[in-house]
Amino acid sequence: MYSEKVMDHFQNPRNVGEIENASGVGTVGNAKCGDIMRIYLDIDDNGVIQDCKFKTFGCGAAVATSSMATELVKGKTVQEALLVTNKAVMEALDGLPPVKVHCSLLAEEGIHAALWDYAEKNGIVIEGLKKPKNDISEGEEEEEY
Amino acid sequence: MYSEKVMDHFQNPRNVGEIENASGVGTVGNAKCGDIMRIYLDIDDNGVIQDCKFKTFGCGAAVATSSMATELVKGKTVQEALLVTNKAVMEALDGLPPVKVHCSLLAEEGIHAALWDYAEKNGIVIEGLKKPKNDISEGEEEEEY
Amino acid sequence: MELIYLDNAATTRTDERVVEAMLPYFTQYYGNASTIYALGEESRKAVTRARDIIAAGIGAKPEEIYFTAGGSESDNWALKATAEAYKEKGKHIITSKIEHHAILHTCEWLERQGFEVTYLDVDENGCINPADVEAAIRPDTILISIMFANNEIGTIEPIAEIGAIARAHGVLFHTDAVQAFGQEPIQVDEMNIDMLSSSGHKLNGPKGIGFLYIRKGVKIRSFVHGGAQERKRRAGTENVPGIVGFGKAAELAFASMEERTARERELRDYMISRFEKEIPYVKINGDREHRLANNVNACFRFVEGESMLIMLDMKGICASSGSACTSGSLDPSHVLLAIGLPHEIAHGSLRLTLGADTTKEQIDTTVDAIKEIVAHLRSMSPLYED
Amino acid sequence: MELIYLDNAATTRTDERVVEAMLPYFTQYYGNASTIYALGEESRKAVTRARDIIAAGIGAKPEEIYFTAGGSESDNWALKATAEAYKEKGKHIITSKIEHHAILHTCEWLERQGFEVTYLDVDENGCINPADVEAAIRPDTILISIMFANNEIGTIEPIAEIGAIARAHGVLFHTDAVQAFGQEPIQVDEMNIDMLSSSGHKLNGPKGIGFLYIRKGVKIRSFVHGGAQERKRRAGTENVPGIVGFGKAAELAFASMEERTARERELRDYMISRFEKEIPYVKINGDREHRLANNVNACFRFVEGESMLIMLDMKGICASSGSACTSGSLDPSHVLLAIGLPHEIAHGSLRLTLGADTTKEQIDTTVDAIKEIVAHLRSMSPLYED
Ligand SMILES: Cc1ncc(COP(=O)(O)O)c(C=O)c1O
Ligand SMILES: Cc1ncc(COP(=O)(O)O)c(C=O)c1O
Ligand code: FES
Ligand code: FES
Repeated sequence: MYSEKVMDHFQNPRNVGEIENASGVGTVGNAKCGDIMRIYLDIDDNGVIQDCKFKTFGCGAAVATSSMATELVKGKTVQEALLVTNKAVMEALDGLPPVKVHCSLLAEEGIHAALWDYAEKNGIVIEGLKKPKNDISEGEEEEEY
Repeated sequence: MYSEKVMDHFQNPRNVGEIENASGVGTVGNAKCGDIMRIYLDIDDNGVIQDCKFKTFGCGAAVATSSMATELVKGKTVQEALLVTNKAVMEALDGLPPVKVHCSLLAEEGIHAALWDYAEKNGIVIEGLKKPKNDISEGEEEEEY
Repeated sequence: MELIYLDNAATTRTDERVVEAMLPYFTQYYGNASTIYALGEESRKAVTRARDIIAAGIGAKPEEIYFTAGGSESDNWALKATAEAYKEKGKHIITSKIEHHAILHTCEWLERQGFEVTYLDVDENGCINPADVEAAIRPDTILISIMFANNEIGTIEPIAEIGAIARAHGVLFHTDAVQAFGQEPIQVDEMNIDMLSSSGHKLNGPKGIGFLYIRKGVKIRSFVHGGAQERKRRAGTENVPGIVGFGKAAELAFASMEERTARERELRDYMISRFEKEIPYVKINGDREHRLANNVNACFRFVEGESMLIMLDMKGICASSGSACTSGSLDPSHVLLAIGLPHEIAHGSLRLTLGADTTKEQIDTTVDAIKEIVAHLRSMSPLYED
Repeated sequence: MELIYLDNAATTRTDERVVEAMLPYFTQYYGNASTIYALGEESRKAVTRARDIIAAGIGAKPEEIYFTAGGSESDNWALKATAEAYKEKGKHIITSKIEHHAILHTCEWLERQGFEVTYLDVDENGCINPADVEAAIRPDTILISIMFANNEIGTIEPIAEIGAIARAHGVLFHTDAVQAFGQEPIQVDEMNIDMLSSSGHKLNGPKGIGFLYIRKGVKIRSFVHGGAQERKRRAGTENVPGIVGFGKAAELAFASMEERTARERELRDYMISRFEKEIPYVKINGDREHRLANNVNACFRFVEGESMLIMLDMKGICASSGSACTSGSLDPSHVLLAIGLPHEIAHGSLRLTLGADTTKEQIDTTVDAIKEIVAHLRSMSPLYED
């Protein structure tokens, strides 16, 4: 059900781990599916993301999107990192099954949460960054059948 | 679905035909299934059934029970013929499938109708013989499902 | 004794190629299609393939095809779920008097639940008049269900016209295409069909598998509730071998349709013409032009259907009858009564439905046998005087 | 790579002998079982044989067995038809929180139709307390539906006790025995079971076939309306190959039950003991004594089920999980939540269900693999700190 790219990033996840004294740390979860992702960012004085690591408790897609998202933001500026949307992550992974789209949101929100933490710690405002939700499942609705 | 005996009487029906100037003729039908049976009796002065013939428009069971019923009443007295019930006919045929039980009623009623005709023609009363119904399906009911 | 199988409307022989296609899914790729591992993926892919073939065959999208256990379930589902989902809009349903019992008995059930059903009359050939459909539409009409082709007398209904009327009035349109799928060209968009029922075993596929096409946008409720299979709309572990077999059968049926039905049509008309020429008191039932390529239905007066069937069977010929005696119930075919036949004539009906393998020799053998049987049975019929 | 199939609760490999038994009914004896000719008689006889085998296996009469398309249909039928037939008596139904979705979603549907459903709690092992059942009975209770054995955690419920209570109170008792049929001894009379659901593919039979046992005397309505099949109670052309295969599978399952389950039980307990000895933070779910012989269910804290499944699959091991990520919906297993597990622990569950062919070597390979996988996933889990 997963693409080869997803399976590759699941089997050999890039950037697993923690960053001590990270510039920003973000933890997000989806209360409904129960998955949790933590993103660590090391951001230099020019606002460039020097390193990025993650820990994830979640499904295959959650692991793969964490891995891909961390790859995508590395070397980018904070502003550029904001453009790493869940769609971008999914595209980079050659797509996800429909039921797994929400997992990629976890990655996007994880990055945002870490950036938000970084901004708060440094007293700055990142243009276009909204306060991330702790629980990305809010607002989802099941249809009747 | 039919026993060998039924198949035999269906394939080689005994006593098919008509009797001219019969002592009694009875025609009965089942309005629901649409089948019709006509029985001819030739009864001698001692009240013994010398000959019996039938014509049937009906299913395999109707033909076989007609055939068997005519066989069974031949040589019997009128009183004995009354004992040729549909159960007796079925037994003689080694049974009928449950949905086909009503067909054997047609044979029983056919004999009764011919006997009734005989009695009326001769102004006599046959003990135990009730006026036969023209339509044996009366009173049947379908259950809800 | 060679078997002459002329009851293809009842069920068909499963094609060897269909069985071949199914076999691996019993013992090799036996995984549950809803699982995540590679074994399950094989099942899922096979199901997707079958769905794609079937969807393409009627111009539908794959996600509009929902597999069921057969035509009866599809019919039940279409009617009951529509009734449930649209009851706020209204409680009136239009159907015809010649539908299969899977439709009629479901309608009767819906009547017991407070719905109102109009059963349209048909003409003496079993044709439904589209104008009658239009005239029956009321503001509270939520569904029109008219069969694509009749299973007894073979009449093909004016589905495109009825579809256009339904669409114009904003009423959903379901068609029971159990006899037509794979036998007649069907295009759900052109014909404005919103739901369509089909059953695998009618086209040399396996028994116990069917589908319901449901147009995207139709509010649909589940009929079988439970697991998340079939986009959460039809619960139950996917019958993978059945689905695969149905897909294969559909593929074969679509590929051969034109040629096969042309052959059948010729044999059908040959059989009918021999009946009419050689047997007195015969009546051909069903429309002579708008007719399934493989259907012959005839009444032989003064004789009864079951007796004919048994005698044909003794000669190795399989056929069916609308006679009361052959149905579980005692009533003769409601279809034959609906086209105006009196009880005793309906009673002497024979249905002969050809298949891809039927030969001219078989038709000749069958007609000869019927001639003989009819003569014999007439000689013992109290209704017949010559 | 050898495939290690440990998902026999999801579905099973169809036994070769079952396929063998089915094959003639596709291409040789393909007749419709409701027809009158000899070809149909072959089908009818085969159906009768299968029905006899199945009935004998649970101490029922053959005419109390109604074939369906599977466990889900049987469950839907039992509940919806009872509700319809007995709604005059009352509108209250008792079931449990750990039933299969085929029961639970049907109950939710019934609630939308105005019925009231009591969902009984279970203890931490998934056991239902018969006293709770009795306490829940009201004057308007028409049905108790409690599964024979749970499909996720393997707990076997006190069916005989519940049956006795139901009988004493004059309430109908249905049990979903999809996991238990052929695996545990069942006697409908002794256990006072009025209705029972089963599905062929859970016991090395084919997919898409099941049955509902309905005790004589129970007022039963049809669920699938239409033709007169199954004593007019379940319409649809009989799935003869499916029924034959189910009959054969039941025959084999009954003949091997004692020996087979003894073997499975031993392997099961061996696997559990290795888990408990060798992997930290493991929790075995389900009752340790009243448990299906082939079910192992364990939670490995700090890791998530789907990830485990994918890694197991890469090693050729098929298993399943109650993780949200593997179900169509996002909610983790309702069964694991009902036995009191918090979300994140339920999330790391694995279900391993053995079959007749499972070997000790396979169990060892699997446990070794799980040890490795759990360690790896824990190392990348934000929840795990060692
Ligand atoms: C306990 C239980 N009930 C019902 C079902 C449904 O059976 P099926 O999927 O064959 O319809 C299953 C299996 O999926 C089950 O394990
Ligand atoms: C027109 C029509 N509808 C529905 C059905 C029911 O299909 P099944 O018996 O496969 O459920 C049939 C055949 O029996 C049919 O001919
Ligand atoms: S006499 Fe009518 S069905 Fe047999
Ligand atoms: S992250 Fe929850 S299902 Fe993928």
